Amino acid sequence: MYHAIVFLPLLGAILAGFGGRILGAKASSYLTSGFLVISAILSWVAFFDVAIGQKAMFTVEVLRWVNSGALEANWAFRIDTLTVVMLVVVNTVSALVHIYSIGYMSHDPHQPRFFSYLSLFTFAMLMLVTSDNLLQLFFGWEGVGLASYLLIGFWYKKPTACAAAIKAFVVNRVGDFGFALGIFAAFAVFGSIGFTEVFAKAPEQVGKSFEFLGMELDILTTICLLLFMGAMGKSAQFLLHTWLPDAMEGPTPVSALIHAATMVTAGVFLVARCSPLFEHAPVALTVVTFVGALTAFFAATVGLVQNDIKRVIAYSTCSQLGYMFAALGLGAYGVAIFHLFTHAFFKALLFLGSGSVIHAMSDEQDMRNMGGLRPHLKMTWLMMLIGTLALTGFPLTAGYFSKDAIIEVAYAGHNAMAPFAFWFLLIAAFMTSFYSWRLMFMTFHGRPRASSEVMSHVHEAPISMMGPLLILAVGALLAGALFKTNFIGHDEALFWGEALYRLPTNKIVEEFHNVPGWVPLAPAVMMAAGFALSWLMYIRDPSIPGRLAQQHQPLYQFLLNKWYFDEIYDFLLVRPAMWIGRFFWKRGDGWLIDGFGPDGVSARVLDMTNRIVRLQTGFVYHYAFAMLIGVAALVTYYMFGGAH
Amino acid sequence: MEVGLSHYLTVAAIIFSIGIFGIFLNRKNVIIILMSIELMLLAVNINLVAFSTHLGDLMGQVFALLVLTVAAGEAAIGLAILVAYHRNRGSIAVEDINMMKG
Amino acid sequence: MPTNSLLTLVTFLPLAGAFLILFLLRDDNETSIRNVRYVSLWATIFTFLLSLLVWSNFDPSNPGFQMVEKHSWLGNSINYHVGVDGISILFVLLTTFLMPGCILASWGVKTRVKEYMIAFLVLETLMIGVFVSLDLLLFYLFFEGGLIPMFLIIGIWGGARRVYASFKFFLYTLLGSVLMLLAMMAMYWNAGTTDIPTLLAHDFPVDLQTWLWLAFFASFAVKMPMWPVHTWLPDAHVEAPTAGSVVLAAILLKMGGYGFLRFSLPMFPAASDYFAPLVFGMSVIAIVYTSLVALMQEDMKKLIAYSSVAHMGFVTMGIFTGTVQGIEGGIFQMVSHGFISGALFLCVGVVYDRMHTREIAAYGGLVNRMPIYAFTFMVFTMANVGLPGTSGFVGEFLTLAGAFKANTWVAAFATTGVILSAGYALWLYRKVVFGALEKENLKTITDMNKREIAILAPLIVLTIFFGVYPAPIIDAMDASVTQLIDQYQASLAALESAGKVAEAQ
Amino acid sequence: MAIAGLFFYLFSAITVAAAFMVIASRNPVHSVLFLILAFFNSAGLFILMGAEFLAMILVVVYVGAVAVLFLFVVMMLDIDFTELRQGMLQYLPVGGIIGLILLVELIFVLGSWALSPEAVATIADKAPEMANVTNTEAIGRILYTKYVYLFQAAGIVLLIAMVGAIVLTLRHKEGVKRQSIPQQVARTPATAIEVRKVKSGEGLS
Amino acid sequence: MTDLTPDLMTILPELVLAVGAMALLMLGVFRKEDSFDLISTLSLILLAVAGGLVVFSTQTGETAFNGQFTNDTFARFMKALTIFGSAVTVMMSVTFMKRRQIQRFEYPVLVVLATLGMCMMISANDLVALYMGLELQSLALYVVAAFNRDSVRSSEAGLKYFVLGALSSGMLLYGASLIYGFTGATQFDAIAGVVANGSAGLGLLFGIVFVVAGLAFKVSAVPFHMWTPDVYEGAPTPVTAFFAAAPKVAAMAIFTRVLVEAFPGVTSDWQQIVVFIAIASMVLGAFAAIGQNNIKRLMAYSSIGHMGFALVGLAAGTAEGVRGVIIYMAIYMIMTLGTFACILAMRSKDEGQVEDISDLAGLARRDKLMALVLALLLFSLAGIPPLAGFFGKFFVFVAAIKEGLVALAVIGVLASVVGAYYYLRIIKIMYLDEPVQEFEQTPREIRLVITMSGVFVLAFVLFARPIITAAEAAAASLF
Repeated sequence: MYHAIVFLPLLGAILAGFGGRILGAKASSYLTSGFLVISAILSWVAFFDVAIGQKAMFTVEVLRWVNSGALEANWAFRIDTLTVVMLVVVNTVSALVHIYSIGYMSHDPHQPRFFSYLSLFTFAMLMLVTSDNLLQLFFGWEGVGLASYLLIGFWYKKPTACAAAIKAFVVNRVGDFGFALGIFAAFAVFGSIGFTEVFAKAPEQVGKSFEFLGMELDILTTICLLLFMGAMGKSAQFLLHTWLPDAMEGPTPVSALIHAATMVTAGVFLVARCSPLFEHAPVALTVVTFVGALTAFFAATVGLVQNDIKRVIAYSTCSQLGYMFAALGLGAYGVAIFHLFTHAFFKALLFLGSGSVIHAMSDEQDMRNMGGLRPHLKMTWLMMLIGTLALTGFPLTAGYFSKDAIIEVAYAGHNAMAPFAFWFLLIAAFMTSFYSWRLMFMTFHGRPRASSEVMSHVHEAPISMMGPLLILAVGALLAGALFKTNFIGHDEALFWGEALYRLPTNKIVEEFHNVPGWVPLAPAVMMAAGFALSWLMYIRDPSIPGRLAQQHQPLYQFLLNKWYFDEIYDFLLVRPAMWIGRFFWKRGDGWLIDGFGPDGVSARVLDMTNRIVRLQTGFVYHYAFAMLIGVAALVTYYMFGGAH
Repeated sequence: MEVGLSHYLTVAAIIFSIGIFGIFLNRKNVIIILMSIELMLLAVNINLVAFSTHLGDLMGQVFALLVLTVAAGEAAIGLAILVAYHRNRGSIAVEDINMMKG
Repeated sequence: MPTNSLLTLVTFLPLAGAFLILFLLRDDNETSIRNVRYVSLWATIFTFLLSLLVWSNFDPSNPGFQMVEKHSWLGNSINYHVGVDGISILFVLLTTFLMPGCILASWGVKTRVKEYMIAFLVLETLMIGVFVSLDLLLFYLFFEGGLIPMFLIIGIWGGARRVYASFKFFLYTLLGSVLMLLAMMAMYWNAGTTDIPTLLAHDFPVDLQTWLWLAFFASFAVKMPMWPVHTWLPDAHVEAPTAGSVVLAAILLKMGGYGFLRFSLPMFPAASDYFAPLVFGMSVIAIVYTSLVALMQEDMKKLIAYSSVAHMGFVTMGIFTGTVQGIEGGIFQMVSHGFISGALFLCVGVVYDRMHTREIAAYGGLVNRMPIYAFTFMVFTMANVGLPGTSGFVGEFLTLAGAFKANTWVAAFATTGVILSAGYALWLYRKVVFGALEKENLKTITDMNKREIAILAPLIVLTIFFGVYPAPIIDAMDASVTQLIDQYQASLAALESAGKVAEAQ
Repeated sequence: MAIAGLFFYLFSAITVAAAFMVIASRNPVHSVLFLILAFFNSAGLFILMGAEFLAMILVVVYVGAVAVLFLFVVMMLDIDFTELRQGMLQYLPVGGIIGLILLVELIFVLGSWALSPEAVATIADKAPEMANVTNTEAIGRILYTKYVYLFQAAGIVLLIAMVGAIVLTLRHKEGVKRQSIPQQVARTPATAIEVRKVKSGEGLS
Repeated sequence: MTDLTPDLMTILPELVLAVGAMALLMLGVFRKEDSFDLISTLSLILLAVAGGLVVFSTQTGETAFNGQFTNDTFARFMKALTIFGSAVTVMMSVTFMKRRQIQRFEYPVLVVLATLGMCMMISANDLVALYMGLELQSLALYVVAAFNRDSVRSSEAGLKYFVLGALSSGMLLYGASLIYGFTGATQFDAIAGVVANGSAGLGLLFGIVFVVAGLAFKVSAVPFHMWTPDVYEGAPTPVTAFFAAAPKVAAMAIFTRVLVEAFPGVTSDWQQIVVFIAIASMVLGAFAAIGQNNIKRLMAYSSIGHMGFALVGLAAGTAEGVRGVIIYMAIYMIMTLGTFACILAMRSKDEGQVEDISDLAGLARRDKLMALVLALLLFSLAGIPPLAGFFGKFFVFVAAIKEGLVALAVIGVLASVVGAYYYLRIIKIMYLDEPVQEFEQTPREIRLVITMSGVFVLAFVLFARPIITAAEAAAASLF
């Protein structure tokens, strides 16, 4: 069964990719979607079997892979609750996105390729979440990176799309740099990279240190931080987040699947999967908390002023991922995964909804050119509304359970960053509410700002697009309420089993249920405040935002330009790298090495040749002279010292 | 004052050096160079004879005799080449023998 | 035993093909030239099939040399001695596998076809010879002999600056290897033989080892090529014809790595240990430096050439870690780089044959007209980047894992190569394949034809196959590598204890 | 003995002086004459050393043959003496230094000549006592027996010299009439006489 | 009166050459015109007979004429080589000489006489015998260098060669007289007996220096090489080929014999001289050749360099070293003959015989066989395996390394890399450049030499064993 879950998407990808021209657009899209639906159904079966049925962890061996000396990494599936939860999330969203794409991409000439990529992505993501060892996880990790690269660059004619694709891949690679080092370190320390062995040996290494880059560092902290660096890259955390907004150049279903629901949460998955390591590395957890909270806050601030509909949601994603990391850092792995689970539904919903809008607006993405769409796109409006409610944490929606739980965890948390995280997350919640409603108001309400020609074409999406939206909406509304008990509530310990590890001293799950009464209320207040402010600025008096921006020009520019991260990186890293590259090439290779090496030597040889050739004057007495000098020199040499 | 072997050897050495000197100081014509070479051979002969008498070994004198013979032959060939060259070039000035170089 | 002279047969079969062409196909007409092509193709294919026979006769559990053949040759214990072990058989197969592709890739060569094919066939013999010889002098013969055909290949069928490139290639490599020749002579006198298996068991004095190691290093480092003696490579690659670049990148460079494994490490363990930091330093510089340089290239082949240097940096780094992962990774990396870089040069050749330029700026948007090409190029770009699931990843990962054990600094700096390689490779891909098809002369470009697909398809299959299932390669070399490391560690341990004894006294 | 010493200094001084003049004189003819002078005096030195035969040969071969040959060539080639020795002194310093170094070293080494004891045993041809056989006879005894190989070789050297000189210089000039006795003897009326009918008034053309 | 027959039997090959040469001379004189072809052919036969006598003679290690002449294995090997070289050059000369209108019968006779001199030189076991052989050879060579007596270049070559040659033999003689004076002997084994205990006085050392200077001139080792380029360029091409081949072998042989046989006790002393001139030759040969445009001149510098490499083996002063020298000279001679055969084949349809390297441009398109063989020869001269030239270098360097002459070996191989450059340049011109000249049909005999030398350098790797064994035996006979 698990083989089918993982390999059906691959099969679909191969068939659509290589046979796309033979099968035709329609067949390949249906084929891949069909495979994915089967996969998704099987995933739910597995979910109920393993997670709800509380089966113990087991592995499914597939094939030998890299076996070199002590290093053994095989293709294998590690099946436990965490895995099946991820299977459900990935396959469900993926199946829905596949179906949605049938409608969304219907006018695109390269449908088989698109579906092939989507399926390929799904396969890689499945390999990631089912992996039995760090190496296979890395395979999936890079595989989703590849698929993401391909899908962002799907419209390869757009230079911005190509640039964004490369940026996504390279920035991810920066994270992978740490991840890879983490794997090496784990191998060096534990002599293995299989999860079972590594986790078993982790407690032995507590408090020990090793030499790394000339420093004596705590082993587990170092490994965890290195792994976390990978997670930061993939999950677009602060400093390595810059690729995510640009990734919106890809088709919207891709954004929904990869850059909201699944791939970006791989980092969260990684930390959760490695909880037996992180639990022993409190310093690392503190760092995770800090980075998560900071990202949540930072992304939200940027989201406040963005005008591109997809970018707003992208920053929102970034921010929500920050929430998850904050929860992870505080030891509440289940809470983080729960938020991951619910977030997948409502964020996919929001993206697909915005996709509908974009589809309807003839590929317009700038919200300043929208407005007043509600009458034309009633269904979409409703879907987006549900998504927004869930995102902002409207009571009883999915987000309400998961997101608020994180804020409570932050309040209850023990590590040094917990108070900081609490306040940042709270403020972020306010901003989340604000920008989410701002999006709703600017898109659907107010006066239409689009040209009349565009407005005349506005139409509701076909059923193939609406169906998935409906399903997701159901998820966004109910997922929280349905699974709360299992994920974070009463049955939490049984549900997760061995999949997540917490130190006996870590009682965060019990503790956050017992926070003071105002704490659970605070997010709701923030949500309401955000809604109110948004309503004031975009419905009541739409001139306020402009005036505010005028008054606080520097701040506005700062936020609008995303804290100038792209510019700083460009200045600090990209340009120097290119400059150094050119310098090494022209000066290093061309001037220094070749100049003093081959070219220089050959020039000296030629000089020497000219000099020697000039000695051959053609005059016979010079020749005799040379002979006599030779004899005289040899005789003198023997006369003075040379002989004995 | 006894005249010993070293006296003869010294004379030979001086003549040999003059021969050498003659070769590269001379820029007039090749004939002088040939004569310088004859001087060198003369020095060799003095050496050989001196050693021969001193060692009481006749081999040296036989050697000298052969050197004399060969030197004569050499002189003949040398002058023949010189004549052939002069026919072609019209000069035997050392400075002019410079067609080929480098 | 029928396998007795199998290796000799494999080695000299291409040469026989060359003689066949030389003596039998003397005309210059169209038919004759076609025959020349087919004779070469069949010669290389037969060689490959024979080498498969070698593979099937090979016993991976035996760490020693197999299918050994020994004849008296020059006297003075210099013999014709050939055989394969787990390390060399991989390179033999790599060579025989790639050569038919090279011949096919040269189908479009129009000038002096006969000479061209002869040069390639002779080159194949010499390359196989390098990997099978078990005698120092024999090894050197093949090692150096390869310069002649390669010089001609670059020089005659090369690009605009072919003369400069061919001279640089020839003299640079010659300079390195003559020093190695002297070292071989010193070994000959010290051990009294040039027999490699005997030398492997011979203990050279430690101070002599230092000099021998340096001399061998001079040769292999140039061949590899390691920074800072790499500058001949970009020139040679850029100017060589496609098949020449393929052979150069895929096989000739591997001789350096093979040499380290066959000579430096097992024969001079003390010196290898002593100089390992130097090698690490040079490898890391190579990885970072050349990757950065690759970022700025304007010529497709040059970019790939620089990336080759970076990838070979991983190999040297891995080999000198002295760990199982490092060495096996190094070997694997060499084999896989053989596929990948070869294939990348073939990819460049595909468009070069059509447009006659290698300027990156001259291309763009090829995917619009050449989807098969775009896919092929994508696979190898990703393999070059070291994406897991391609063979490029396995070697890179193993060498880094080995390096991390030896020195974390080395591993950390080398790992940055992972980022940079993504940068230059994707940039190249984007500039050439992605984008809108705007250049007028590209609008009529045609996709890969059947011949080109036939060349590249096996490479794609193997690149992915060995990425997913590298076991055949690793299993084949495992016994030999393990033995190599055991001996290496044992002699290091012996040295250390000897040093302790000396100190105590 | 004093007289022998005196003669030694006389001969050697003249030899050295003449040798120097060979290379120093402006006129090549003078050079040749100085060369002859040097040879004569060395012959004197040879006699002082008891090598009378060689002394005679030196005079006969060198003065009689070689030097005359030189003189002959010098005159034949008719060299223009005016274009002389520009820049002769250009190389004097460095040449002089080298020559002097060599000379001093040679004299230094030769002055300290001593025959190692082993060498005495190697003497190949003990010179017989002067009283019993003359120098000439002693040389003759070994030259044609023991050293016949070298003697024959010397002959071939002279043969080559002869062949070489002929090859390089002998020319059969066109248009020069030579007497050929076989041709003259072999003449027959058929080749010698031609009978023609002459038409009147036209003459022979 | 002792019986001379055994002595005469020992020198039979020389005797045959001497008597044969005189017979041919008389034949030529009496036949007057147009006897060039005949005499050439007969000379070839004569050389073949002499060569056969050398090779198939059963007596070994015998001396003749009271030890002045030795006929050991070394001598026989080198004589065979020398005679072979002379024979090939005579063969290659015929067409050339006729085209140049200098087809005079004295030429083959002089070559035979020079060969006789070389054989005597190789077999000399006595300073006087050495001198006689040397002069016999030299006088003949002076004449053949100037053989084209109507050419300024040829006679200038002869003149230069003569002046410097006479100077060098003067120095050789002076050295010989010193050695004689300081040891009281002229025979090598007697000298060796005197200096056996390693106590060479300064006087003896001076003698060695002067003798080495004289011999170094003959092998054209730096700094006694200056005549080489000019003479090679000026002399008629077949003569140059002759100069580059047989006399070099003979001179190297006697060089080796003098040092090894007469001064084994003071090896460390003369080793220093040889190391010096070997290094100087290798380096100068490599560097100066780069600047040449005339291919004969280039070959002159090339041969200077090659003599340097051969001397590396001699510098080792061991049996291995001498073996290296022998193998090197054998291979060198054949490569040189082949190369000169190619140079002789450079006869342009428009301009007659040409000598510029640039005239070879595009040869690979015009004459594939010649281009291929010349390329092989040049790669071989550069010492690239698996061609024959590599083995020559291998065996000399092996010996040097064994004796610990590492610096010499390192400089040597570096010089060989520099040297490779100018060989490559010719190959580049042949294979890479566009054709400019059309060459005439190559004469059959030259084509034969070209082909055979190509086969030799290619196949040496396969059939090296007998040559190496023979060289080993020859080297052993000196120790």
